[in-house]
Amino acid sequence: MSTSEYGVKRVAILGGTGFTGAEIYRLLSKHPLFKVEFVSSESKAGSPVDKHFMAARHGKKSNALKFSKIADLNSNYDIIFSCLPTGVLPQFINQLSLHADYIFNVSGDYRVTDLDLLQKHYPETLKHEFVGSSYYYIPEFSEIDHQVKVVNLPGCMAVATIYTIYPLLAHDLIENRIVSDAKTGSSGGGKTTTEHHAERTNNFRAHKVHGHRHKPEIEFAFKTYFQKEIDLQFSTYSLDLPRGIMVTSYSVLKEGVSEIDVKKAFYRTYSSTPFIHYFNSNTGHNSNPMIKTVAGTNYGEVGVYIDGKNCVSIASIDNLIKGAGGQAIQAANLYMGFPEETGLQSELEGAWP
Amino acid sequence: MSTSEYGVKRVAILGGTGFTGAEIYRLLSKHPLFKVEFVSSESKAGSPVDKHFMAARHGKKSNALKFSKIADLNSNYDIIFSCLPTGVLPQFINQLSLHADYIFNVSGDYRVTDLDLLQKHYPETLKHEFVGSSYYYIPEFSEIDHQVKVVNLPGCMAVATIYTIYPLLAHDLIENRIVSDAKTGSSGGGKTTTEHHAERTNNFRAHKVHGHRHKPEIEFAFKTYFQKEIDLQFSTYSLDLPRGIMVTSYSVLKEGVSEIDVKKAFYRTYSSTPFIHYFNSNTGHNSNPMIKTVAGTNYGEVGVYIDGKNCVSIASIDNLIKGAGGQAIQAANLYMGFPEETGLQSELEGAWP
Amino acid sequence: MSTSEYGVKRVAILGGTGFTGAEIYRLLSKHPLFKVEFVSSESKAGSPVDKHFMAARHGKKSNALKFSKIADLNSNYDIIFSCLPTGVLPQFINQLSLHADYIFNVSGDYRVTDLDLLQKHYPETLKHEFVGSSYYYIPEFSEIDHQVKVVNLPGCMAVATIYTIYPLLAHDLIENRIVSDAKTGSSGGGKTTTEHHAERTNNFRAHKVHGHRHKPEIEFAFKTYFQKEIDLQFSTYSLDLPRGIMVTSYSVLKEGVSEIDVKKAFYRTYSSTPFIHYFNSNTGHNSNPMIKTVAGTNYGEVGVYIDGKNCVSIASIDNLIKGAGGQAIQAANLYMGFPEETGLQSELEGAWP
Amino acid sequence: MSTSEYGVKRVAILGGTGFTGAEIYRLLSKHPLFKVEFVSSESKAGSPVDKHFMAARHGKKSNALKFSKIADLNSNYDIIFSCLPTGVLPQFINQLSLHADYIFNVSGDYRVTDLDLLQKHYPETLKHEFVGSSYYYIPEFSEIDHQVKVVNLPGCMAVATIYTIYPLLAHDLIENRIVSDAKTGSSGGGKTTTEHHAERTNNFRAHKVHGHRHKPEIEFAFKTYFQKEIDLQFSTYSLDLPRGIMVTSYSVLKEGVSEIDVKKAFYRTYSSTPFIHYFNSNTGHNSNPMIKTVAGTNYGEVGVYIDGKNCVSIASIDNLIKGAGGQAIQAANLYMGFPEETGLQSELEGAWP
Amino acid sequence: MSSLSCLVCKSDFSVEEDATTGEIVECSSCGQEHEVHAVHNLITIALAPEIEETWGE
Amino acid sequence: MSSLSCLVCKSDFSVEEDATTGEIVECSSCGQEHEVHAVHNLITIALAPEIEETWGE
Ligand SMILES: NC(=O)c1ccc[n+]([C@@H]2O[C@H](COP(=O)([O-])OP(=O)(O)OC[C@H]3O[C@@H](n4cnc5c(N)ncnc54)[C@H](OP(=O)(O)O)[C@@H]3O)[C@@H](O)[C@H]2O)c1
Ligand SMILES: NC(=O)c1ccc[n+]([C@@H]2O[C@H](COP(=O)([O-])OP(=O)(O)OC[C@H]3O[C@@H](n4cnc5c(N)ncnc54)[C@H](OP(=O)(O)O)[C@@H]3O)[C@@H](O)[C@H]2O)c1
Ligand SMILES: NC(=O)c1ccc[n+]([C@@H]2O[C@H](COP(=O)([O-])OP(=O)(O)OC[C@H]3O[C@@H](n4cnc5c(N)ncnc54)[C@H](OP(=O)(O)O)[C@@H]3O)[C@@H](O)[C@H]2O)c1
Ligand SMILES: NC(=O)c1ccc[n+]([C@@H]2O[C@H](COP(=O)([O-])OP(=O)(O)OC[C@H]3O[C@@H](n4cnc5c(N)ncnc54)[C@H](OP(=O)(O)O)[C@@H]3O)[C@@H](O)[C@H]2O)c1
Ligand SMILES: [Zn+2]
Ligand SMILES: [Zn+2]
Repeated sequence: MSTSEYGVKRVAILGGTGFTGAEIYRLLSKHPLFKVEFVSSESKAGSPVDKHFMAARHGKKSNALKFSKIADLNSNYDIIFSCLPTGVLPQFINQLSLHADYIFNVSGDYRVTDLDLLQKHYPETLKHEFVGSSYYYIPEFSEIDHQVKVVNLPGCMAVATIYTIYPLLAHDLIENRIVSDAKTGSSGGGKTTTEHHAERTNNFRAHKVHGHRHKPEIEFAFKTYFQKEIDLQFSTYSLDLPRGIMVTSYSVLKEGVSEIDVKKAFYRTYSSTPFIHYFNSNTGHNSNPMIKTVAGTNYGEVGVYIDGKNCVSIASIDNLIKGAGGQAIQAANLYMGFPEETGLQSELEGAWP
Repeated sequence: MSTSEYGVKRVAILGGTGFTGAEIYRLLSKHPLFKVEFVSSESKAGSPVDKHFMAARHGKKSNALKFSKIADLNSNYDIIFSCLPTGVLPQFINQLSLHADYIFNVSGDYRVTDLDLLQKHYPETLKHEFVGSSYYYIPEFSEIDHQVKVVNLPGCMAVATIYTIYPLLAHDLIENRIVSDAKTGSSGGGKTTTEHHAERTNNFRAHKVHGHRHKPEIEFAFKTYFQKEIDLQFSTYSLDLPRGIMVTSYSVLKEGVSEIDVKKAFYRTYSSTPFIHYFNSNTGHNSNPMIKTVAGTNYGEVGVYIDGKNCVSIASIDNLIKGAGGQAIQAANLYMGFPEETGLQSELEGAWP
Repeated sequence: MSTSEYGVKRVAILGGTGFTGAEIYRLLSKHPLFKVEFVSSESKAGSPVDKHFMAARHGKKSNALKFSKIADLNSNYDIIFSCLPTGVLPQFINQLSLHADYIFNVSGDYRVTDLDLLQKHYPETLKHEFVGSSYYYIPEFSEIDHQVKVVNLPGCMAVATIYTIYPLLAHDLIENRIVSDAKTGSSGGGKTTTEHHAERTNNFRAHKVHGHRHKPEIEFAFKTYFQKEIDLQFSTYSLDLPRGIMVTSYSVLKEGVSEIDVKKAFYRTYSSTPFIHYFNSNTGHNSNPMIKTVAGTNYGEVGVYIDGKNCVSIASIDNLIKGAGGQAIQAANLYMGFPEETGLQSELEGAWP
Repeated sequence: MSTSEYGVKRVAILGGTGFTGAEIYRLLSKHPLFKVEFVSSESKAGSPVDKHFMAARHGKKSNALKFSKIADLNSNYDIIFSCLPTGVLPQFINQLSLHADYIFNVSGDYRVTDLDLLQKHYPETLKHEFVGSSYYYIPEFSEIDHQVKVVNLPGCMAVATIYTIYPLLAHDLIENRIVSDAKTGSSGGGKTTTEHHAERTNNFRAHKVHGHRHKPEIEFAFKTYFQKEIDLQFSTYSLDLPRGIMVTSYSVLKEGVSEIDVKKAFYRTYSSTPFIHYFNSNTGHNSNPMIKTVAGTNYGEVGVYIDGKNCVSIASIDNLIKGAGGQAIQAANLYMGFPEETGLQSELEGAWP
Repeated sequence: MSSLSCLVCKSDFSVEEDATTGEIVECSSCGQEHEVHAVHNLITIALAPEIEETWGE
Repeated sequence: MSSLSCLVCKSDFSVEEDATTGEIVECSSCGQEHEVHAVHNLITIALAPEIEETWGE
């Protein structure tokens, strides 16, 4: 791909020592059109960025770029990628807005806008008023709105769930009762998770049976952006894996809907999405979505399986890439008018086993 | 426990080199009232049994007991434990019936008795007529019937599912639509599974989305033995674990049913089952069912979580023990009139992490 | 085993919320002759002990025993098991000595007594003078000395290494140059380890190539207690396992020493040790020491393999049990004159796979 | 990199359904200068190649290229990559030699040329006379010899070991006694390994303590190609990982050799090798070689750690890539005069954790 | 462009004239894979063989 | 090109004139990392800070 026709953009990353911030830094180090010029960390401010990253292990390192505190961001950037824990961005948002055209935000802060939901699930967010405009953006389904300042990417388990049910809802194929069973790897909780390796390993357990924040997010997304009210049961589980999410959604086909209607809906939805791949043949378990083949990539795998009225749809993604950092870069590519796949294709993708 | 009041029973194991047969052999080596005198293997006939078992690694070994072919079983035993692949026991059943009071069978052959289901799911079983009587037996829920010859233990994922929904159905608390999402470790497929370690490890994937044989078994169990017709969606998934099953069942409470009704039903059902433990407090994820704390034991963990009308019930067991070998011994204890826990308690149970 | 002839001993555990303290508490809950009456925790003082333990998951719980601060230990106990981080016991040792006949200590504080080594490796220990007597005790090799107050158990990797080379040194079979390569699971670092699950999992890496504290301990043990000067290279590695240690020691046979001399030495050393099993047949990789078959038990596996002058000896143990808590109980059994295996045998030991 | 100046080469792969063959096929699908036109499989002959590969999961598939039997190879190719089990290539070698300029061979068949060693370790190879010329080639250390027909790549554990000791031997820094402790993931045995996932997982065990074929290979390599006689103890261990090898070599510095001499030797050896990276700072365990950061790449990590006379050198590689398929492509790049890194750089390399 | 009818969902879809034998073409409506059989420049299709995608097994 | 002396092995090695402050330069003999301190166009070096490379911790 010739990228010479595009201008290079100046980028800042907030929360660069975190799991998702590190992924964005790593991915952008190979991106021809985004140049990282600021990386925040409160705990490592002053220390060279490259020393911190495993990603720089087999590449050239420089001491030139050092971590800075967020409060010291005072140049202007085309884009800020914000990878802060939920509740932190609101403390800085009004000031940061002055220094960037767009803020691509992977935290939960502005995903829902309903006051009741915010009060219940994001009380920290509400503590700081944000005077700008904000927007929930899924690269595969949302329109670009160049007027907004903050582009919020979806939650990792939320978006995997949305990939399983969007085609069904968009084509009005299912009853509104949906059960989603979501399993996630351990990086999903960020670098400060306290669960000991010895406890997590060789185990599988329920994480949040009820009350996960991604449930209202999914409901809100379908209601606000796609005008669908759903009746969702959403439960989460912990896998002994470093990365990866798999969500299965169970639903019931509406009277008269056939298997071929469902397959058509999925095929149409995902036939031209470069990163979400719908597997329409079902010949052996290796043709079903799995985690191993998406881990480390920006790809998602989607499958749907019909047995009579029973509809089971499955999606798998890497939580740190397609569920966070890669998703944000994909969104930024689209906002900047760059080819969607820029910097996100993997030459060595697909190692097996 | 004083066991001197009971007489020791003579036992044969069929399929002693398999995963479940080995577990029964290992467990019975410490059981004070069952004495193993015959162990079958076609492939290792003539070779000393103790040489084969990792379980004998830290114990005393003897060369006295050698593997025999099934066709060479011609003494009489109080009990035969049959751990053969589905389709094999029927070839020998009429002959074996003459040599044992009871056959405790962990394979799928006689679990369903409906001819259509047999034809569809167990065609191998139908090839051989069995003239004796057979019975589906779950230690926690079934009555003992001393008249039968073959006592069939439930399938491992089937019984874990049954533990999640039995209290709900027995107390008529839920609508009949149930979604069960079952995850299993790799020993579930027996020792001849061809999936390579390098492929299974570091992965999570769908196994059978539709069409697993435990679905008709569960439906049949509830219909025949508990007179309940259910509308079940049952899907299975593969974990990167050696052992263990977790099943989550999603259902909807009937109008007027409260959380406390549900908790009462679970509490009553499991208050006196020595091996199935209902966890009724939900304080942190460690109080939920998990696989790590049941692996290697005959215990099962059950939890139920209500959010409005949404009912989520979870069970975990070790597939090879509570899902097969331990279950069979527990059943045999009950049939022989022994204390239910004989030989199944673990002094070192509960290692963490 | 009839235990009625022995009197029950009163026990206190220090560091009861830690990994090794929890193992001792769990194991003693089934021990017929030790009764735990005090369990320390600074962070959970006042909270019921049983609430904290996964081990109590399938057993009867009581609220009677609550965690206490160490400073509040003022009754007298027959035995104190001390499971505190290195450097903590010395702060309390003189006071605690007044309240117990023996302190069985799994921390590193008093293992070496050479002042230079203490200064270099245990500066915290030196900060507090201890006026009593202390002793390094390996159940398999050391004599009981009833005069000492503090019985120090060996370090987990140190003792595994000692198991590999003791028979060789005791029988003077090898040159004094020894290379020991030690691999350990993640519980070895205790509950406060900061390495994230996502980083540890699916990895194998060097931990301490040089400078691990167990090196001077091993050298000191052989010098002081067995009068052997060794030239040891000792390096440690991190496994993606919750528990277990395997150490391989590489040495060179002295001129004239044969394979059979070596096998005799190992056989004699371990023929009557109830917990350390020497595997003298080498028929397939399952007859070699491994971690899976010792994890969760107080057993150790030892093998030795000769090729010409090359001697390779291997040992595996569970770091939390045979490397810490189980070892301490085994030592206490011996000190109290109880049968060595009391409370340490596992009825369900040996589950495979 | 502009590749337009080079001509595209026609390639055949033998053993394309195997683990290493699949990696070569996958890597070459992105290689601009090698075009795969023939892929052998006896078991899947006639079936479309792309259906078989997980690597094609997120790419475009074609049915055009079908697997063929080796005996049906009768066009001419610039290069054959041979990924057959040891003993198979010799059956076809004389015929194949007529159809290719070079055969890059990852199997063990022609690595040693000493007749005694062949007789002992490669009896199958000796059964068929090969009339052409053959050569042992390590991209980092060997000269290109355009006269040979068969270019043999080193064994995976052999080459990792060689990376640890080559700088030491080339600069004459160590005594000739070397202990190498090699740990490997499960794909090392190829797709037909019979060890069950449930047995391999959650374990660490000795594989071959003595007698591994890579020991004579290493000795032979140093003797023949580098004129160094070494006294090597080489033992192998099995990790619960899908891929990756780590080898630690323990040696003793010659009198007068300093740490800085050693560091200089490693630095010089690896300062311009594009795929082997020497880590000369040792600040925390993340700066040591590990498996996680090389798995899925053609990179190797090397470290060396001195304590007095004790020299410990460590290397890690991916067995299927740098230990086999990637190595062969790297060699072919060099033989063809292509830039060494062509097709082997990873844009998404370095994902963490 | 050849216009063909999907063997599963019956929708029409088109295939490039230069499609080669063995090529996989997807129905543009339901995604069903078909294998191209080209006979004397006339393209016909069959359902892509539902052989299990073994992918490295 | 500035010629500098390695702070560990004492070997001479050279650094590009346009090396920027903060840049890491390796001794060409032993590989030791140094950090460039440029003062008034005069390049000086210090050992690269031996801070632990935390890499994602
Ligand atoms: N992990 C996932 O899979 C995932 C997926 C989708 C979305 N997300 C969202 O992405 C965000 C980041 O997640 P993560 O997993 O990358 O978290 P993380 O690993 O915990 O990293 C958090 C980052 O934020 C910085 N930070 C923390 N507290 C701060 C404060 N009070 N002020 C300024 N900086 C602060 C940290 O910097 P220092 O510690 O260096 O100071 C660190 O760089 C979260 O909102 C999360 O919900 C995560
Ligand atoms: N694995 C589980 O978690 C689980 C749970 C519940 C129920 N089950 C059921 O338990 C049964 C055994 O399962 P498994 O996992 O233990 O299987 P397995 O590991 O494959 O063992 C099968 C045993 O049966 C013997 N066998 C195989 N084919 C035979 C034949 N044609 N004639 C005579 N003996 C034959 C084998 O003996 P040789 O190879 O030595 O000749 C071996 O001892 C199955 O019916 C399974 O459905 C398994
Ligand atoms: N882990 C192993 O494999 C292993 C093997 C052999 C020997 N050891 C040794 O055993 C000892 C304990 O190891 P571990 O792995 O069990 O450690 P751990 O999991 O970190 O537990 C430490 C325990 O000590 C308590 N504690 C910590 N700091 C304290 C302080 N300043 N004052 C009073 N109590 C304090 C903690 O109580 P609260 O946090 O509840 O207050 C906790 O109960 C260490 O000396 C270790 O070297 C460990
Ligand atoms: N695995 C590693 O890490 C590694 C590393 C370095 C070197 N190597 C070497 O690379 C070679 C291949 O290893 P691998 O792990 O890829 O093995 P593998 O997974 O077992 O694959 C072997 C391949 O060879 C084919 N094959 C087997 N027997 C054959 C026969 N008799 N005639 C013709 N084709 C036959 C198989 O084809 P079908 O079954 O489809 O007919 C398959 O494609 C071996 O020599 C190995 O020592 C392997
Ligand atoms: Zn169609
Ligand atoms: Zn230098």
